Amino acid sequence: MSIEEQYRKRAMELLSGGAVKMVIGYGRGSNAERRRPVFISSPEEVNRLVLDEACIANLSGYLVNEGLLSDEKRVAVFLRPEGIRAINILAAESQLDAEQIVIFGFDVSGNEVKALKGIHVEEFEDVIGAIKEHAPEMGNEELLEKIEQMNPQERFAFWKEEFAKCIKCYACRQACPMCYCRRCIVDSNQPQWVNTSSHSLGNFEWNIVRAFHLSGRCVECGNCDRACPVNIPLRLINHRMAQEVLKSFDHFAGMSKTQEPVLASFKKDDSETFIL
Amino acid sequence: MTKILFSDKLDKCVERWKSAGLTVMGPVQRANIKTYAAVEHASEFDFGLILTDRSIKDLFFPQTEPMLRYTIKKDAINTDECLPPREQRIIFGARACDASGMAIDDPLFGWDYKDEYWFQRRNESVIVTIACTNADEFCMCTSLKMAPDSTKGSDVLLRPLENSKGWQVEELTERGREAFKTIADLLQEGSDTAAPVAAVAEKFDLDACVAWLQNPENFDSKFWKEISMRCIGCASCTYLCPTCHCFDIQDEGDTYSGIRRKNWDSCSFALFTLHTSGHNPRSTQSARWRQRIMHKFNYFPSKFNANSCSGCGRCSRECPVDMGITETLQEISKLSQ
Amino acid sequence: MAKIGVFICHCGENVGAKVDCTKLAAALGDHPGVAVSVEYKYFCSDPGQESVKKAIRDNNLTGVVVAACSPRMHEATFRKACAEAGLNPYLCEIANIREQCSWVHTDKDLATEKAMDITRSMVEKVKRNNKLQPIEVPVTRRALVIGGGIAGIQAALDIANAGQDVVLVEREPSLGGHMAQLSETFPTLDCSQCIMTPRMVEAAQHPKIRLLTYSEIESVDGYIGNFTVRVRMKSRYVDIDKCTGCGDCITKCPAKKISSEFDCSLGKRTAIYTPFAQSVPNIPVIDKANCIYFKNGKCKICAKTCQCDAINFDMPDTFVDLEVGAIVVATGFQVQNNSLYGEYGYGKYPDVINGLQFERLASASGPTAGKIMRPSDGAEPQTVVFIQCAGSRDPSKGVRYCSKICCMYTAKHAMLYAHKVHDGKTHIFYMDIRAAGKGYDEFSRRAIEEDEAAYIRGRVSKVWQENGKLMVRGVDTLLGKPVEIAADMVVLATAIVAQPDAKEFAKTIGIGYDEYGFYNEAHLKLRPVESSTAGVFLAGACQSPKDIPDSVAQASATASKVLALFSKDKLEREPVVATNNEVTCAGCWGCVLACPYNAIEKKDIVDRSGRVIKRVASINPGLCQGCGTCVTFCRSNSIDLAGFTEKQIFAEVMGL
Amino acid sequence: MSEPFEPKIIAFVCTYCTYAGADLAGTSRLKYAPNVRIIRLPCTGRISPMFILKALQKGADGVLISGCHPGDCHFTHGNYHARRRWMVFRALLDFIGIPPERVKYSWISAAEGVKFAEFINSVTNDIRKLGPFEQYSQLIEQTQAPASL
Repeated sequence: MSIEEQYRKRAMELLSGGAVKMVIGYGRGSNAERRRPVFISSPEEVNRLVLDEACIANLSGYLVNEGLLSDEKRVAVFLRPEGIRAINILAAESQLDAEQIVIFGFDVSGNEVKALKGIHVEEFEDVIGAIKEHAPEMGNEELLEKIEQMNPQERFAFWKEEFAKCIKCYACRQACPMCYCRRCIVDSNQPQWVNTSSHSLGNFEWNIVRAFHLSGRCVECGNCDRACPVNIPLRLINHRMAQEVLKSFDHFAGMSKTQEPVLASFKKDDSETFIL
Repeated sequence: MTKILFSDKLDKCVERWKSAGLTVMGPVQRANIKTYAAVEHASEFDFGLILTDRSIKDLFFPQTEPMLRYTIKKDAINTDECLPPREQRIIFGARACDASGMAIDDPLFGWDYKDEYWFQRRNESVIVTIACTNADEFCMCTSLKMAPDSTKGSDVLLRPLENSKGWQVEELTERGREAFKTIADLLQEGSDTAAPVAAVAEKFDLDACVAWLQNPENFDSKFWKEISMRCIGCASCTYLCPTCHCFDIQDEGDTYSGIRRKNWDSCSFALFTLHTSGHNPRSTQSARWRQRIMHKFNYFPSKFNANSCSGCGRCSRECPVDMGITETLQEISKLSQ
Repeated sequence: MAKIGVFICHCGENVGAKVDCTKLAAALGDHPGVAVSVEYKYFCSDPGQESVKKAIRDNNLTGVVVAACSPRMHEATFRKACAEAGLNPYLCEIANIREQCSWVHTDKDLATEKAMDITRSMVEKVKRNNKLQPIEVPVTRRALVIGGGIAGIQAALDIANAGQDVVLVEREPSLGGHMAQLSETFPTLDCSQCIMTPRMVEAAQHPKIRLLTYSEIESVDGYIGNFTVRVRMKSRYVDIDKCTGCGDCITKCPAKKISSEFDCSLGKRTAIYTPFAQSVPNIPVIDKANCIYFKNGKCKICAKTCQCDAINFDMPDTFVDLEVGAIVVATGFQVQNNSLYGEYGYGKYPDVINGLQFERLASASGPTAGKIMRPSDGAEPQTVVFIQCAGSRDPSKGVRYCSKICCMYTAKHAMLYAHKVHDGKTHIFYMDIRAAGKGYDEFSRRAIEEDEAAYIRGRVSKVWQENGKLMVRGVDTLLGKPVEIAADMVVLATAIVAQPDAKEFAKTIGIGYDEYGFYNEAHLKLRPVESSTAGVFLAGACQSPKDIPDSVAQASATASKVLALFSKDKLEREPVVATNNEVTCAGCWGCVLACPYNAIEKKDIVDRSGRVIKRVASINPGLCQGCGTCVTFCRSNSIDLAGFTEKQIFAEVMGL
Repeated sequence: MSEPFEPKIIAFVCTYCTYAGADLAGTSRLKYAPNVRIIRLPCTGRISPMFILKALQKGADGVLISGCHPGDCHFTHGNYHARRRWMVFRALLDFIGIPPERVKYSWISAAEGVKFAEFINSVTNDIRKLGPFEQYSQLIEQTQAPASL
C-alpha cells in the first residue's frame, strides 16, 4: 500500500472513530504541480487527501487558527520534519497542547515519499536530532556562500536590491507558523517602531525585525520563501540566524516541546567575545 | 494593409521616444522578478512573458507615495504638499488585462474627489498593449467578458505577427496617435497576418455568479468559510491585483519634521477594519475574503457599472495557498446551477 | 497640549563655564511644547526650587525638565518640589548636562550643542511621561521562618521579640538543626547544647512564635507583604496535645536497633523516638518505616504503655494555611557524602568517619557519652588522622568552593581529642589553614602549639587497612616527601553542600540558586540577606557555608529587614513596573521565563460561562522590580515599562 | 569636504552601572569626545534592538550599548538576557550588511569612569575613521522625508 493510501486509511479510521475531528492535509491544486491545504472532517472525504513529493508547505500554522483547538478535541495534520519541529515550538511557546495533535509524518527525498513513524510529537526526537546533525540542503547554498563572501557594503547593496522589491504584503509573516502574534510589532503604532511604508528604510526595518523575531524559532520550512510574491530569498536570513543560535548557544529550534526559547533564557558563560 | 512595427525597429523607437522626453517603460525581468520598469534599450524588454509578476498598477498607484512634507516649529506646522514628479511616459508592451484594470479604477479615483496622484500619472502615460498569443491556466479574461486583445484602457493595441517579426499597430486614442507620430517613419504598411490571440477558456459563468452574490441570503452562506479556510490573510492577492486600490495614510517622522505617505492597504488584513474599541466587524478571514469578492463583483459594479476585476489571474497565480478569484467564482457557479 | 517648563541650572560655574546657558535657554524656548525656558545659578537652592514651583503654578506646566547635574544627584529633590507645586512628581525629568556634558568637554560650542540635544531629548520624553502613583502593597505582619536551626531560631526570636508574629517551621521532629549535634564550638569551646537548648526552649515558649515541627512547606504563593503558604504537618502518630513527654513509650518500644540520624549512624534509636534527649518539643514521633505495628500490623506496645492515650496510628497528615508578609529561609546545609572518595575508605572502613560524626563522638550527650571510641571496636584511638578539604576546593570530584568552617572545626577536633586522649597523636592533612575570624587564628595556633596537632601540608592519596590499622598515605608538600601514617581513626572534613532538595525547594518559594543549590542573594555585596524575590530573606548556611556567628548575624539581619518591612501598614514601591496589554498578548510566556523575579504569571481569561478564551501573561506589580527585560523580549510589543515606556524612549531618540 | 567628519553617536546605557560610570567620568573631570548622546534605561535587559534601528534612522553613524558586567546586574539577570540578544542581533546586522563596527557593546561599571571616557574616545575615533554611514543615509534619503534639525 502506498503511503498515500495508508494515510488515507488512517485518516478514515481516526475520523470515523471520532479520535480526531479534522485532518489537515494536502489536496490537489489548481494545476499539476500544485498541492493545496485541505481540511477533512468527514471520513467520506479522505480520498481528497494527496501525498506525494509536491507536498511541501508546512501546514502547522493552521493549528493555531483561533478557536480550532479550544474544544480540546484532537486534530491530525500532515507534517514534514520541519513541521514537526514547529509543533514542538508552538507547544513550548504555549500556543497549543501537543497532546491534541496527531501527526501524519512524512519526508521526501528525491522523488520518494517516506512515512515517519510516530503519532505524537515526542516520538520524532530521533528524526529531529538527525536533522540537527546533518541539515538537509535548502537549495540556495551557493547564494548564501556568495553573500558570506561579500564585504559589508556589498552585502548591504545586495539586500537593498532584494528588499527594494518588498511590497509589505506580509505573506512571509502570514505563511509562517511562528508568526502567531495577534498584533505584529509592525502593526503596533504607539510608537511606530517599524516604518510601514515599503520604501527601502521601511523594508530594511521590517525584514530585520522579522528575522530577529524568528531567531532561534525558525524551523526553515521555507514557507516564507515560497509565499513571497516578489521572490526575496528570505529563507537565507532565517537560515543564517539558525546557524548563529546553533553555533553560539547549541540551540536547535524545535528539538522538544519543553525547549526553552533561546532568547528568554541564558547561560552565565554565554560567549561575549564581542563585548568590550 | 495595416501599419506594422517591426521588432528590429523598436530600439530606434525607444531612442526616438526618449529624445522626445518620454520615459520608456515595459515588461522586464530584473532581480529575480518580472515587472514593468523603465528601460534604456529595447533589448531589456521581455515580451515572452505571459504576464509580469507585479501589475501595471505600480506605475500609477505605487505602494508608497509622499503626500506632504511637514516641519514642526514651536508655533506652527509648515506643510509642503507633494505631487508625483512630472514625467511623460510610454508603457510599451502592457497586457490587455493590466491596461483595462487601470480603466476600471478611473471612475473610482474620480467619481467625487479627483485623485491628483492617479490622474496626473494617467494623463502623462501612454499605454501600448500587446495582445496575448499565449496564456496560462490562471488567465481568465474571457470569463470576465474581456479578451486577450481587449482595448479597454489602452492607447495603442499591438497584435503580434504570425512570423514573430513585429506587430500590427492599432492606434486607439489621441494620446496613442500622438506618441506614435514620433515614430511614424519607423512604421511600415504591410499585409503580414497577425497571430491568433491566445485561447483562454471560460472558467465560470460570471452572470450567474453575480446573481448569486447579489442574493442577500448568500451573504451568510457557509460557503464563505469553506472556500476561505486555507486563506492565511496576507495581501499578495490584493497587492498584485491591478484593480485593488485601498490605501492607508501614515505619518513618518521625528520631533521636528516628517512626511505623510499614502500606502497600500488590504482588506485581507485582520487589522484593516479593527476599531479602536477592539470590535472588528470583519473578525474572521472568511468575512474578509467575502468582502473582497463582494466588493469586486457586487458593490463596485453597482456603483461604477463594471466589475473590479480584469481577469489577469495574478491572485490565483501568486497565492501562497493556491486560492484565488477563479476558484471562488467557479465554486459559486456550481452553487448557482 | 504639552506645556513643559525647562529649568537650566548653571550650577555656579560648573555648567555655565562650558555650556552657554543663555543660548541653551533660548534654544529650548523655541522648542515645540516648551512654555517656559529659564536659567538660574542654582536651581537646587531653596530660592531655585521656589522659582520652579512658582513657574509650575503660574503656567500650569504639564511637565518639567531640569537641565542640571545627574539625576542621581537631584532627581528626588526636584520631583519633591514638583509634588509640592501640585505636579505629579513623575512628570519631572533631569537632563544631565553637568556630569555628562560640561565637566567632560572642553569646547564650549560643542558642549552647548550637546546640552541642547540632551535637554530637547528629555523634553520629548517628559511630554510622554504619565502621572504615576507609588504602588501601595498591604503588608501582613506575620513572618514565616523556614528552618529551626540556629539561624531560623535567631531570626524568629528577633522578630518575635520586636512584637511581631512568627511561624517557625521545622521539618525534623525537633528544633535544633546541625548546631544541636555539635559537641563544643570554636573558638571558645563552650558546649553547643548548653548555648543552643535555652534558645530552642525560648523559641518554643515565646507567645509570638507559633512552632510547627515535623512540618514541611507545600506551596508558596503571593508576593511581598502578601504570601499565602501551605504547610504540611506530617503525622507524628502522637497527639501533641495529649503527650506529656514522659518517654515511657520510647523505653518500651521493642524496635531498638534503628540507626540514629541525629547521631549520624553512630548510635541507635527506637521506632517511636525523639531525636535527642533535649528535643523541643519533647514529643516523640513514630517512624513509620521501622515501626513493627506499621510493618506487621501487630505490636502497639507504645499505645498500651501510654497513660495519656496520645498514640494514634490513624493520624493523617494535616495542612495549615498561613498568610504571611515575609519569609525567612533558613534551611541549612548537609554534609557531602564522602563515599565519593573511595580512596579514603569512607563507608568501607568503619573507622573512617566524617567531622559531624566526630562531633557526636565528642559530645557528652552523644552515643559514647563523650568518650572518643572508634566505631569498629570501641577502642580508644591512639593515632587520629584528619583530612581537610575532603570534597571542598576540589573541582574534579567535590565542589569548587571552600566550605569555610572545616579548618576551624578540625583544629577544634584535634584539641578535643587531645583533651580527652592525653597521649594520643593527631595528624592533620591540609591545603591551607583559613582562620579568618575573631579569635580564630589564635585558636588554630593553640591546636598546634598547646595541643600538638601535627599539621601536614598536602593531600592524602589513599587510606587502606593493614594489620588492624588504617594506613594513610599522603604527601608532605613542604618537605616534598611522601608520608605514611598508621592511624586508628581517620576523620574527613567533609564539604558543606546544599540540602539535597534545595533546588526543588527554591522553585517552590520562587528564589534563585547557584549551580550548587545554595540560594542566591539579591546582591552579593549590598543586599546579602535578601533573595531576588522581594519579601523573601536568607539566613544561615542555605546561602553558603557559614559558621555559627555568621549564621546568627545574618539571621538578625534578616529580622531587621523583616521588621523594617513590618514597620508600615502598607508598602510603598516605586511605580517603575511593567504592565501587559492582555488584548495583544500572544500568550507565548517567554516573559514568564525571562523575568528574574518570577513576577509574571500565566493567566486564563474566561468568558461569562467560565470557558477559557485566551491565555495571557499577567505581571504582579508587587514583585516586578522594573528591569524591563520582559518588555524587550515581548515580540508583540504588549508589555511596557512605566517610567521607561516604548513611547518615551522612541521620543527621546526622535528628539535628538 | 573641508571640515573633518564628526560622527553622530547614540548610546543606550543602564542606569545602575554605565550611566553611573559616565557620571564618575564627569566627577573625575575626565575629558572625552562630545559626539555621544546618552539615553538612560533601567537595565540592559530593557535595551531593545529596535532602539538601534531608530538611532540609525536618526542618522547615527555609530551606536553604543553598555551595561553592568556579568554577575553585577542590579536586576541579577538583565545583562545575561541582553548579551544573548546582542549576539543574535549582531550576527543579523552583519548578514544584512550593517557593519558590526558601527554598533559597539561594552560592560562598564559604576567605578569605571576611566573606562567610560576611553571607550567613548576610542569608539568616536573608530567611527570617525569609518566615515559617515552613507549606505544607511541613502535609505533615509529615499524616504524623501525632509531633513531634520
